[in-house]
Amino acid sequence: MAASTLTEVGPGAVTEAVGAPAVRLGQVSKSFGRPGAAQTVLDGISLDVAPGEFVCLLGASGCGKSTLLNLVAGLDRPSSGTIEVPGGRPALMFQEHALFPWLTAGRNVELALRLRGVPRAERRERAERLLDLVRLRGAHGKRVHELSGGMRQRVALARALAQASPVLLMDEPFAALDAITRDVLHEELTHLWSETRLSVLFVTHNVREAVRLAQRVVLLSSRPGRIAREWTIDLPQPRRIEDPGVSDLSVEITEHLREEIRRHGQN
Amino acid sequence: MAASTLTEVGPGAVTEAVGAPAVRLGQVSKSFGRPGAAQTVLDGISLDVAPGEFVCLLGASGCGKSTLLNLVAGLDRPSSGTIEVPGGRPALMFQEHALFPWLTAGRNVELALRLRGVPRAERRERAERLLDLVRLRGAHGKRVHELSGGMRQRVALARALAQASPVLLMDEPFAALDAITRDVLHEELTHLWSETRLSVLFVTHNVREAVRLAQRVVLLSSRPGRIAREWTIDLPQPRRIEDPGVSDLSVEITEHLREEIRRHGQN
Amino acid sequence: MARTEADAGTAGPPGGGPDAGSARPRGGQDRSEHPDLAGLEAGLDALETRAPVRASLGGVLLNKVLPPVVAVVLVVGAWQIAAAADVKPDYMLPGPLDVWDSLADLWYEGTLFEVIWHSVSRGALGFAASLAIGTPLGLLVARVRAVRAAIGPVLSGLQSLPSVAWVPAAIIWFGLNDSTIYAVVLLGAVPSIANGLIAGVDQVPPLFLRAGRTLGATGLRGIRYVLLPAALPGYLAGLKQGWAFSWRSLMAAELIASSPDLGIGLGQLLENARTNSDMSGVLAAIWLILIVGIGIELLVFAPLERRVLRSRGLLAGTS
Amino acid sequence: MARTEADAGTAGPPGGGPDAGSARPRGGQDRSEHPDLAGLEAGLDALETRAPVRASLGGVLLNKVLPPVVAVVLVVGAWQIAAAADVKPDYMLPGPLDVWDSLADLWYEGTLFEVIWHSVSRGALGFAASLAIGTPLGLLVARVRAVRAAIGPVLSGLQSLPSVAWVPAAIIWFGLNDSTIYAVVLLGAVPSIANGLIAGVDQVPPLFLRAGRTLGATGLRGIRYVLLPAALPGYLAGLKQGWAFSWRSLMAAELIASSPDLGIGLGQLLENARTNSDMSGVLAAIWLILIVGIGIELLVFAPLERRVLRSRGLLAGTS
Amino acid sequence: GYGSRADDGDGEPAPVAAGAEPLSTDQVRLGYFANVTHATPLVGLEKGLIAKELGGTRIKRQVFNAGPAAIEALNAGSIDMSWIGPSPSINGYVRSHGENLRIVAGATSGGASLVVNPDRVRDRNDLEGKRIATPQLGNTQDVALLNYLSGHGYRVDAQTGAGDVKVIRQDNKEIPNSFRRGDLDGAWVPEPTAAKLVSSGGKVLLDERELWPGGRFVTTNLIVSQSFLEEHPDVVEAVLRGSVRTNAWINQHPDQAKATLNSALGEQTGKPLPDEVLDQAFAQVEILDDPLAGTLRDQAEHAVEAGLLDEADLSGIYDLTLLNTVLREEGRATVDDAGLGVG
Ligand SMILES: Nc1ncnc2c1ncn2[C@@H]1O[C@H](COP(=O)(O)OP(=O)(O)OP(=O)(O)O)[C@@H](O)[C@H]1O
Ligand SMILES: Nc1ncnc2c1ncn2[C@@H]1O[C@H](COP(=O)(O)OP(=O)(O)OP(=O)(O)O)[C@@H](O)[C@H]1O
Ligand SMILES: [Mg+2]
Ligand SMILES: [Mg+2]
Ligand SMILES: O=S(=O)([O-])[O-]
Repeated sequence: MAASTLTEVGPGAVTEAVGAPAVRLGQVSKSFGRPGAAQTVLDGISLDVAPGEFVCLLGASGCGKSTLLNLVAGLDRPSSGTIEVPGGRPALMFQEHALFPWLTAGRNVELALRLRGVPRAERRERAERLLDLVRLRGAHGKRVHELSGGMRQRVALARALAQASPVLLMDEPFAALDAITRDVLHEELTHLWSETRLSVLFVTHNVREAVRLAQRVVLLSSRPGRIAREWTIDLPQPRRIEDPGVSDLSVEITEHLREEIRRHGQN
Repeated sequence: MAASTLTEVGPGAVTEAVGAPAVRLGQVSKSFGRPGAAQTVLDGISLDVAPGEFVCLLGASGCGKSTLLNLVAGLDRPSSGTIEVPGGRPALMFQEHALFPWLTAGRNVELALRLRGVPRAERRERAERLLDLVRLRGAHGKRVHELSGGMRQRVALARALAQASPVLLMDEPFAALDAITRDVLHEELTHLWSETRLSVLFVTHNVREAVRLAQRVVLLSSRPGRIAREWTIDLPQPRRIEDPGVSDLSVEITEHLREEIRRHGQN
Repeated sequence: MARTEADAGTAGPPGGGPDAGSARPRGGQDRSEHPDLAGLEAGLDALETRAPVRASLGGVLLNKVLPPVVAVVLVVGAWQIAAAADVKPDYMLPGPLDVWDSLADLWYEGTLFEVIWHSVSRGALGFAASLAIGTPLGLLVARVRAVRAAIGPVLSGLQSLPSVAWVPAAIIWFGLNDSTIYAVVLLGAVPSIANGLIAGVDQVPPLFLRAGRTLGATGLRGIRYVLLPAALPGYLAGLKQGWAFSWRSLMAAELIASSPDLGIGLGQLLENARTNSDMSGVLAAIWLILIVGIGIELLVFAPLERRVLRSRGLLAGTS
Repeated sequence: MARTEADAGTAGPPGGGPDAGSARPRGGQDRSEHPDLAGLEAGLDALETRAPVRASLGGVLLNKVLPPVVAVVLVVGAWQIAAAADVKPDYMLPGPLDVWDSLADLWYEGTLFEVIWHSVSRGALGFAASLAIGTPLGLLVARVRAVRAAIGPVLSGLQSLPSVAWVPAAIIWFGLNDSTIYAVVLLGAVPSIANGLIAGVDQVPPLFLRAGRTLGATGLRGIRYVLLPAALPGYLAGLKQGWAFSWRSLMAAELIASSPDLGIGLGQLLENARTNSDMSGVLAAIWLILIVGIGIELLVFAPLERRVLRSRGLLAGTS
Repeated sequence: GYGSRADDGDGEPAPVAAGAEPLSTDQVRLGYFANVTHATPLVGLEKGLIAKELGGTRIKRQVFNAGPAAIEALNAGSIDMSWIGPSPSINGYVRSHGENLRIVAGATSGGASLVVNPDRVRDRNDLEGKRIATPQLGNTQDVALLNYLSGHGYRVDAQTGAGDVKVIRQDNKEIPNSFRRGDLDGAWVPEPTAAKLVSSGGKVLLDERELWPGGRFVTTNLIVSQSFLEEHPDVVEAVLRGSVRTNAWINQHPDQAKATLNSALGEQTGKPLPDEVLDQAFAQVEILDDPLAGTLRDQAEHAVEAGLLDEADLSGIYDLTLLNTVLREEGRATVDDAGLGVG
């Protein structure tokens, strides 16, 4: 195993009191369907995300990753267990950008500010600063469809940041992008995270992406989703996806993931 | 540079006469738009694909990769230059599966056989053998929407094989899949290619994917698309995407590709 | 085709090419030699696919049948109460029982089914004719750019003219017989059907057309094997609307004229009730027209549409 | 909201949180210290975005205006030839020139605009009322499951009843005045508008609603900021069709009755011409009805729809 | 059970006499309205009196709701002859420049009244500002009302109906309902609409017969398309003979005729008229063979005066030679075309 102890790395160090996690899941379970024929999707998940920590949740298709994020985001309620997010409603980014096409890029960000209660006078300026942060200065008046895929996800990131939530949930945010753009956004995200004090819970299928980004990788099993294993990664940031350390740990995690998947082919 | 000479590797060795390429592009150019305001997308591309060769075409978004494949597939005509595909109409696979949702998986394959003139009596059996080849025995009667993303692309592959063309064109066929499935399909494709005598022209954004799969990687520049550089890869198959050899060459090619992209940010 | 087969002949052993025939592993390898990959794929396939859930019969009854029944019962109940309380005089607001009596009269006179049949058979024939005209027209408009620019707007514009407006012109041109009625029906239904097909064709992802062409489905074969099946959902939606328009136009046309030889349809039933200032007869005719029109939509078109959509996984709740 | 702000307060310096205010680089780093990444992103952005191409005026004229003009000229020409060749006697098939004369008569009598205005103003008012009723109705049906199951089918069923069928009932209930006409128009247009909104709401990607909820747009704010704007394209399509139905129903209703209070509209123009057995008057009225109906659709609804679609990049040919 | 009250078909018109030779054509298509003023065709067809004269030539019946449709059908060649009111006849004739039709006989006179709401209109000087309905712009009753009003010093714009009296054009079928609702203060309408208004509380203010010399004016006449008249005068003559004999029968057996009429109406419209309506309506209508050509000319003049008709040439609208032949055969007085006959 490439890394084994929790180590604080990079400039994104956790500055809050150690005792208060940014997200705390206690024995969370979730079932869908009618009482008689319910299907258990998540089963007894307990997971803490420390303030400022970057955690990647890894699992095969349909293992319940999105369901878990929805629970944390408050879009759905767990069947049992507790979810605490002391910082208030977390920000959430999706695989599809989910920007509103009837608004310009800037107005999308402003809407988030407005719904948060930011007075009108400040919105415009704050939105521009946020766009600036994702290197989209001057894109305020652009329509969503005029932006490239990478730009859209950056605007979505800016909109999520506008919520001013200390917790950012990301549901495969880069899965639909081409590989080049994805690599670039990995760098961008690492950079942003190291500059802000955000706690990030990042869902992905992509082992290399997880190892590239996270401080901690949590592997979920499927049907029902349970925490199968965890890895703490102490490679220094910024990493590259081709780094030998990343590659080695990826090989190891991939083997575990494939083992999980293979189990289902047998029955 | 990791590899520099054309070497025949693996079981997919070229068996045809050396002088007759499977695809030959001679100074191909393509422009779109009205005569006055035409936009040149491809400019003087010359490229041979040898019988049985696996070539990856790499380039940033919008550099004309799909345009080039469309020309080879005969879906469009070049503005100038020559295209020769002695083996007849090539098979083409897309990023989206492009299976017909009004037919079952098996019928999709059978339609390809029927359009090729295979007599009705043989179709069913041949279709089942082709599905078997992509490990989808028993999926003949499944509707497209009942299949997972990976299964759909495998059916699409079976349908492409049903065309019995010696040339297979693939336009980012795995870009929309999740990373795990993509890795698995890489193995599947390498395996299939090494068993058949197919010439493959494979388009991708993903440097690692290209290095993982190809015997030769061709980097296209953007606006207009020109061949910027080529690499011949003599690493043995089957490779893994995390192999150090693959990683090293990926780093090198990525650097070139990024350089290409950066050029456009400046003007 | 010929080229491909010929090449397959030169490229490998007879009957070969990379088709299933020659795709048997070289060097004696077998697919079972990759148990690792096979197991992985089996696992992925198992994880990603699931059988579609079909609603139970009880659920359908509870969710689909009960609410409209309750709604109708409520409406009829309120109506009966209003009528019984004499909110308005009888001749203005007959109660449901009066309307029921009017229907019962038709039933006992033995004319009910005949009247319905007259209209339905005419409607069906008119619809069939609209189909035969609207389909090639729609295809033409959808595929030929100049035709589209020229008559596309007219097709939707025609829907803003009430069917009754056509009646005088239709009588003059076609004479007073079923042709006039059919002409009016056609003018109502053909634009809908053609527009549905146009919308269907427009919604066909270009990807399907390109995929078809690489498979060799060009020209008429492209239309037959790719374009038409791909456009089917939009086409069916157009047919459903086309039926509504057929029926509507037919009723308007039947109001014009009756001849004992042509038989009485629902439109004339309404007109006759009107002539007699028979409000409960008018309401009974309106109910019949509504019920028959909706009934045919629900019994014929809705299942057809649902079946096509379900088989393509386009129906919410099945995938 | 309050929770978030409170937390932002405890989590960092005042006014902070990871919002723009506090997102200034720690440790004095600046964005410009990453010229490498910046250059790469600039390159990617430049490669992937392109300015939408607007068709030139000449192109629009050539492709959009010319074909319908040619089509109209051809039709009118053929018609004039048929009329001149006396295929049918004049009083049965008047030529375009006769129809033109009828229109010219209206013009010189100074009644043309008055007649059109009567109908258009009524149509506009009826449409506005339909809008006011159809919109909340559609929203209710789209969002409340039981209501949908109960009256969803009725809404589309109503469209298979011809407007003229409502006339006798409407006269009885509302009397001989504009209310009757508006009632008929409402019955025609409300279902279209409601159905359009329902379709629009159904087509809203659930992702938008979820995104809205994470941003805090719940309840009425969700409807106002997310649901309604997201459903706008379908709603507009419904409005367009609703207008066609308003107009159609209005014309049917105007055929019934004229009174000095009601004024003469296009429907009465048609009816009067028919009474006079004046075929060229009938055709002139049909043309006027068509032209005004299509004209309003093209001048009001089409640009509105195009603008909305274009601003969202949903118009073919702009993205 | 279903159909237990079905009509067993005894009211069917007599079929073609077996073995009878057809006249110059196999079939004649006759149009009429299901209306008391169309008693001639309703009774004549019901009793087979017209069919009897036609020998082997079959009758195809066509029922219309309104005059314009009948004219349209005649123009389109879908019917050969029709009973119809004078104003559609005039309009059709004038619009076709005298090419499409000829009036060959009369059928009814009278049967139109101004019925008012007695609470709102007490006498003829009380019409100022009132709302009076007629069935259709420019039709017989409309012209009569406009003429009457202008004769009494009320000014009304003929086209819009606005003026000292509001003239409301509304379909006959809707007038009784609007009247009951109180939307109308009165209506100048034909039978049986007038009778219906009376039965729902209206009072006859004026019987149109009072306005005409001899108390007669044309209400229904019989038209034939000119081409049919030229090609098949024998058929037209047979229909005319049937018509004349029917009219004679009706006038001889009024009670029987009334019953037959009502059963024909019931068959045609699904419901017979209530007795009080039928009695009143039938009493107002006079059945005759004379088309009362002079009153048609006067009506046309009134329409021109009201601005509803351009100065029109009606000469040739009548061709009464066949009718007069039939009348002579029957030993009855011939009728006059008031100078509007052919030739
Ligand atoms: N609303 C729902 N009703 C019923 N079943 C649901 C619902 N939402 C999710 N599921 C089921 O829960 C399981 C987990 O779904 P989820 O979307 O969370 O998986 P995931 O890990 O995000 O998958 P992917 O990687 O494909 O995004 C799946 O089997 C899915 O069918
Ligand atoms: N039919 C067309 N008309 C006009 N321009 C076109 C057309 N097809 C492609 N282009 C332009 O040609 C360029 C290359 O497009 P192409 O789709 O070949 O790029 P690509 O390399 O496949 O991009 P991606 O990686 O995003 O798939 C783009 O600028 C595109 O806008
Ligand atoms: Mg998910
Ligand atoms: Mg492409
Ligand atoms: O508008 S109608 O065509 O139904 O009269």
